[in-house]
Amino acid sequence: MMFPFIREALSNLFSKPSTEAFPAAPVQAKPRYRGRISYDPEKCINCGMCKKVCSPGAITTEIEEVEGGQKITYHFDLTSCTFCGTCEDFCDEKAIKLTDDYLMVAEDKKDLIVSGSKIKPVVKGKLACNTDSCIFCGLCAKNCPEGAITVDRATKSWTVDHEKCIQCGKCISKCPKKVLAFEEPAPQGVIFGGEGCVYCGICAKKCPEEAITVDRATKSWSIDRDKCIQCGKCVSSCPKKVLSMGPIE
Amino acid sequence: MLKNAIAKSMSRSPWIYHVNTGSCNGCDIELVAVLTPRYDAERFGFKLSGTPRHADIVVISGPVTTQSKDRLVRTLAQVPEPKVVVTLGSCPQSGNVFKGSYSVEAPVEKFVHVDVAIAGCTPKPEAVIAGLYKAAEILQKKREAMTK
Amino acid sequence: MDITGALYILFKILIFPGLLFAVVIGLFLAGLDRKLLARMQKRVGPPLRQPLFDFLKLLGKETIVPHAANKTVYLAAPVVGFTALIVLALFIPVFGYSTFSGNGDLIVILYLLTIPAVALIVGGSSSGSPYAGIGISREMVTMMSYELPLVVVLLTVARKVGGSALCFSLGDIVSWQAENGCLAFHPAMIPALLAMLLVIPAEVGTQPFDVAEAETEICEGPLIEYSGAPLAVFKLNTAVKMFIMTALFANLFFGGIETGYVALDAVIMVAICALVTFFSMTLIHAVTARLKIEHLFKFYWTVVAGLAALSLILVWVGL
Amino acid sequence: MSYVHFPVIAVMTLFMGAFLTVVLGKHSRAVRSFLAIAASGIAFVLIAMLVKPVLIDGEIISYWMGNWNPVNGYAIGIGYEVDQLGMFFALLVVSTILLSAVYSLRYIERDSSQEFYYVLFLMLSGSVLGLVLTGDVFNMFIMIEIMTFTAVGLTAFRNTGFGSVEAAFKYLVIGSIGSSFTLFGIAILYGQCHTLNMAQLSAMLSGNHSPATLMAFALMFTGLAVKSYIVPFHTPAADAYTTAPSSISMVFSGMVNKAGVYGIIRLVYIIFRTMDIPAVQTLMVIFGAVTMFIGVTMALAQHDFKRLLAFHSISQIGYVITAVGLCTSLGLTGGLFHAMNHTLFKGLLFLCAGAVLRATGTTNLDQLGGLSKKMPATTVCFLIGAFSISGLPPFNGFASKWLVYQAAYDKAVTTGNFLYVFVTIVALIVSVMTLASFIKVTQAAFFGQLPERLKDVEEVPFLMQLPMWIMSALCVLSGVFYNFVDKYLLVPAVSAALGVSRYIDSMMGSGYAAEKCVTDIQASGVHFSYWNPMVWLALFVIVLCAACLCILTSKGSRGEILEGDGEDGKYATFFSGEKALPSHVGGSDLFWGFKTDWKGYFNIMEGLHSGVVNDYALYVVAAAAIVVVFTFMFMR
Repeated sequence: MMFPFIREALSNLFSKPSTEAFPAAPVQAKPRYRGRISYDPEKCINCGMCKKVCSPGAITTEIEEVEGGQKITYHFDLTSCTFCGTCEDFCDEKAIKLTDDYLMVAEDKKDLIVSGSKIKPVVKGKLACNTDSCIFCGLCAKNCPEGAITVDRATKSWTVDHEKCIQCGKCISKCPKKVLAFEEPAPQGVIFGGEGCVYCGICAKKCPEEAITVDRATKSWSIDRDKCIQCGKCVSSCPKKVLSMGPIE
Repeated sequence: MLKNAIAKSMSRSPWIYHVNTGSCNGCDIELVAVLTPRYDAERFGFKLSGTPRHADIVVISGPVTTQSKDRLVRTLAQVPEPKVVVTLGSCPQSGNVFKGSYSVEAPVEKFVHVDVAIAGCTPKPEAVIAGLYKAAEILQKKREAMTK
Repeated sequence: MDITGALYILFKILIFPGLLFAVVIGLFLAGLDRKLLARMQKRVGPPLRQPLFDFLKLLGKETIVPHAANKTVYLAAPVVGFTALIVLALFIPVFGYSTFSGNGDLIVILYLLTIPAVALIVGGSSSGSPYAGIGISREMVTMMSYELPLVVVLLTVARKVGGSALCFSLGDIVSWQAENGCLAFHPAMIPALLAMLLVIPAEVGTQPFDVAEAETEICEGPLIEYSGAPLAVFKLNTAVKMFIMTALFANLFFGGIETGYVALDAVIMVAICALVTFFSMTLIHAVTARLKIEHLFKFYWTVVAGLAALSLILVWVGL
Repeated sequence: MSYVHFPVIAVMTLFMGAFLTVVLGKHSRAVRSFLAIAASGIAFVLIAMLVKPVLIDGEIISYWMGNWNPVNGYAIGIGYEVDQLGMFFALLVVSTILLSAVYSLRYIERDSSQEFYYVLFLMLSGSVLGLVLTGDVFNMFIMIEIMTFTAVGLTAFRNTGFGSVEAAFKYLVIGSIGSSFTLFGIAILYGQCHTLNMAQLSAMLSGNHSPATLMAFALMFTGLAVKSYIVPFHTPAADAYTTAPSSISMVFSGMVNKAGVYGIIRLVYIIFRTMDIPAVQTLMVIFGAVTMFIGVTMALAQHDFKRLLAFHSISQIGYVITAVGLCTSLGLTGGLFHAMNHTLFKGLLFLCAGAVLRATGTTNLDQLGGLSKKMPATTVCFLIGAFSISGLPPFNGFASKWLVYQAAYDKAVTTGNFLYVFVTIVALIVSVMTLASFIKVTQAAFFGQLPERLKDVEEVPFLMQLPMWIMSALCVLSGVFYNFVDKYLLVPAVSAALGVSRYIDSMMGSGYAAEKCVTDIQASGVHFSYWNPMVWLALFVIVLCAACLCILTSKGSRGEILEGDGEDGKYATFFSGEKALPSHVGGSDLFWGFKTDWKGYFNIMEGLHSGVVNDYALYVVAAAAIVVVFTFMFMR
């Protein structure tokens, strides 16, 4: 037959059209559709992994120092996104999710930028490893978004570059032996050496806060830690060099 | 009365001209899908036109390669007012994964004013319809502004 | 001529069956064509008023005259084509009711029908675009293609109705049919009827025969540089042409069914026009793809002209 | 002075003009121009003064040269006889001469040896005028000879150009063969009838054809057919029209081949009165149909402006011959009207071609383009001419073609002869093809893009535009005021062609025709259910105004029209975004689908139009043989 579609065309004429009534009846996207990005800043630990894996560079962050910590803002530019979902995959905290909202239409480009921010409190202490229990598996190094941790299994060494560390805490959550922690450094203060002190009392005199008390008679040296401002004048003025700065207890 | 009728018709009969500025064809296929029986944009009067002179809505897809930039600008200049420019997908707005290539001139906003951006890579046909629908409304507004 | 007579003539020219009637019915048929086509493709399709929206929208657009174009010809062409079509609308009677009694000569109609096409060709040509150059070339070849079968069909009808007397008057053809039954029911005329059905889409320029305006290949051909009001008129021309061709068909082959009431006749004619639109344009459009220009020429000069010639010979031997 | 002398004076004026140009015009351009304009002007005025007595009052002027009146019923002198038919053609001839002379003033100003141009031009004009006014067969032959040889000279006038000498040679050879046939026929006639006067011949030959006169008929028919360039005698015409100066091409197609047509009409309707024989009708209609079809298809294949027009001349003559050959008053009316219209629009088109040639230096359609912006007047004139020849209403070509179709189909249905149906279809299709080939010229030369080379083209001077505008106006007027043309020109001419007895009587004395039992040809009735162009024009205007009003004044739609420079991207041509390149769709690029489908036909035609004069001479002789055989088979 020369025109194979005549029958079909005519039967279509009397059947219901297969058109979806789209704007009138909203359509649910199919499962696993990757649409508009939703970002939960509360879950985010600011590891920056998402930013790193984003191939078109659609994710940008802003860090602002505010009272009580850092205000961290994440921008997801949907006009730049390829909706590959890699950021979602890499986000351990499940802070990023590609929803099934496909209606990403805007007159203003700003409407197509998903943003979220949270204030992250300052972490006291630096990353430290209890090398005694550490098995040097290297998972911490592998998961570190900034590459701040170096683990060498052969020499059994674990080092961290504190400059690079953004204190996201990812390594801590990944550590199988739980040997990593943010360790607050011991409080600093003036340490009295004892041996060799002649109890001259220069230190007491020099102390601007009058925190040091020296009794030559009883050969006693004491310091009021609450008053000490760790200015170090006592240390520098000690003729016998028995005072030093260091961690106390 | 005629003025109102014309303005109203603007949003009822927008003709589309599609410019591909180096797109991967994903968006182009979705734009064609919009005209298929399932989505049928023609029920709103949308029609693909063959020449910019007939167009009301110019749909741009692709990351605006260096080669296509001049052609795009020239073609857009030939569209009679009122016209609406729609970017289809991420590429024209940002360059998407091609961003930073020596031969990519995105974003397109450097050269033309974009009225509606449809995001997605590629956008779902529903999103394209929604975007074009919005563009048609803008078209009517532009027409009303022209005759004021 | 007194005032009433002049007003009556003016009414005929401007309202019925002239300008307004032709335009409204033309737009209706164009809308119907689009709607039915969409339904056959399992789509919802545009509303019936869509051609009207298109027309109004184009009126609101800028009219750009390209630098390479000859402005006068470029702007005059669509209006000339439109005028010719309106004059044609006056020539074609609504069955018994014609604008000017006894007129409506087939050859005049045949020649007036070429004017819109020539207007399109000259307008496209004057725009200076090379795409338009190719478009007008194709339009002209299309015209040469369908002219042969059309001529043969018209001569067949003239012979059938006139017998051994010359009869080119459409009015006579209609009144002959009123007495002797519609030509569509004369077996010898069936091939001519089919040929005419196939001529209509080429004359109007719908899908399989729209090589001249192939928007996907040569960017709408002759219309490429047109925008705004002139384009609106060209689109209107296509719509009115639909009405003219189908009305001509209705008069040629279904001239006999008239009731005597003009309004009723007009409704019947519009119904026939809609049917013809469906069978000759919409259905063919829905099930075929665009031909190449040389295939089109071959098709018309062999198949369609063959059908028409068969009818002519049958009529000539007295069937 | 009585107006009976006017025809002779008109002819003599032109010949005297030629003579004086030789003597006086050698060195002064002003004198040459004056002589040419004066001679053609006087001829025009003299012939125009005959309109009232001949066309309106219906008088037939008979004039015996040197007062050599018939003796004992035998014409012994040379007689001039101006009936309405001759007058009709004479009007065409003098108008063409005058317009061509005006056009020539500026057109050939750059050529050398202009005095020869005017000499030949005036001699050609005088000979054609003499041919249509004469009442003597041998005088007619003399005029044909002068016509042929001056035409040869004029064809070769621009002999620096390619091909003009070759064209002149072809013209000479073919023309001479045609003249020889004519002379041979006349000789046989003289031997049979002992007279050379047309009226007397007509009276004597009426109804009694001997084999000798049939032979004479066949030969004279062939000879005159050569002069009117119907296929297969058309071959030199294409070359000659192309290479001759355009003012001369106009004269060729406007009056030289009309002279041939006139000769044929005179021959078949008056002298031999064989027109009521179906075989002659068949012969002429077949000749006509073949001519129009081959002419137009060859024209479609051309890509030289003037050569294309030349083939159209051939094609349109086909219409005339077909219509005349139908032997109905409707057909004859259509044929004569078309002959007149052909003079107008083809002259106009040749003048446009001349303007293009003068402005750009070429007529090659592949090298032209976009001239409408530089030469608006020429473009408008050309479009009017093109629409007229294509037969678009309301131009004159439509009115006459419409008559031809009516006549042909009328003949078909009244005689029941399928041949005429076929001819009608051919005529209708040829009309579309004519349109096609003029669309080709329009696109290739006047629209589209202007090549860089033609940036400095200027419009032609006013003196060249004037004849073009006059002819354009005539094209429109004769189409619109069709009824006047019909009433004052065609009806008298047709009744003169059909009413032989009056022609004979006025020449040979009242009662001569009745004595020889001459009866007028019984033509079938006329269907004058004309369309009324005036009404439709008024309608057209009303609707045009209404449409313009609706569209352009709707101020709600910012009715402004924007124009701008090509440098601005907005007004540049759309090239899919490319920077506008000079790319013009020229003559050879058009109608691809058509040419592909007709490849076989065009190959055959190309082979036949070999350009070898031997072949062409063979066609003429072969066609003559066919005509002779046909005559003897079917006319006994």
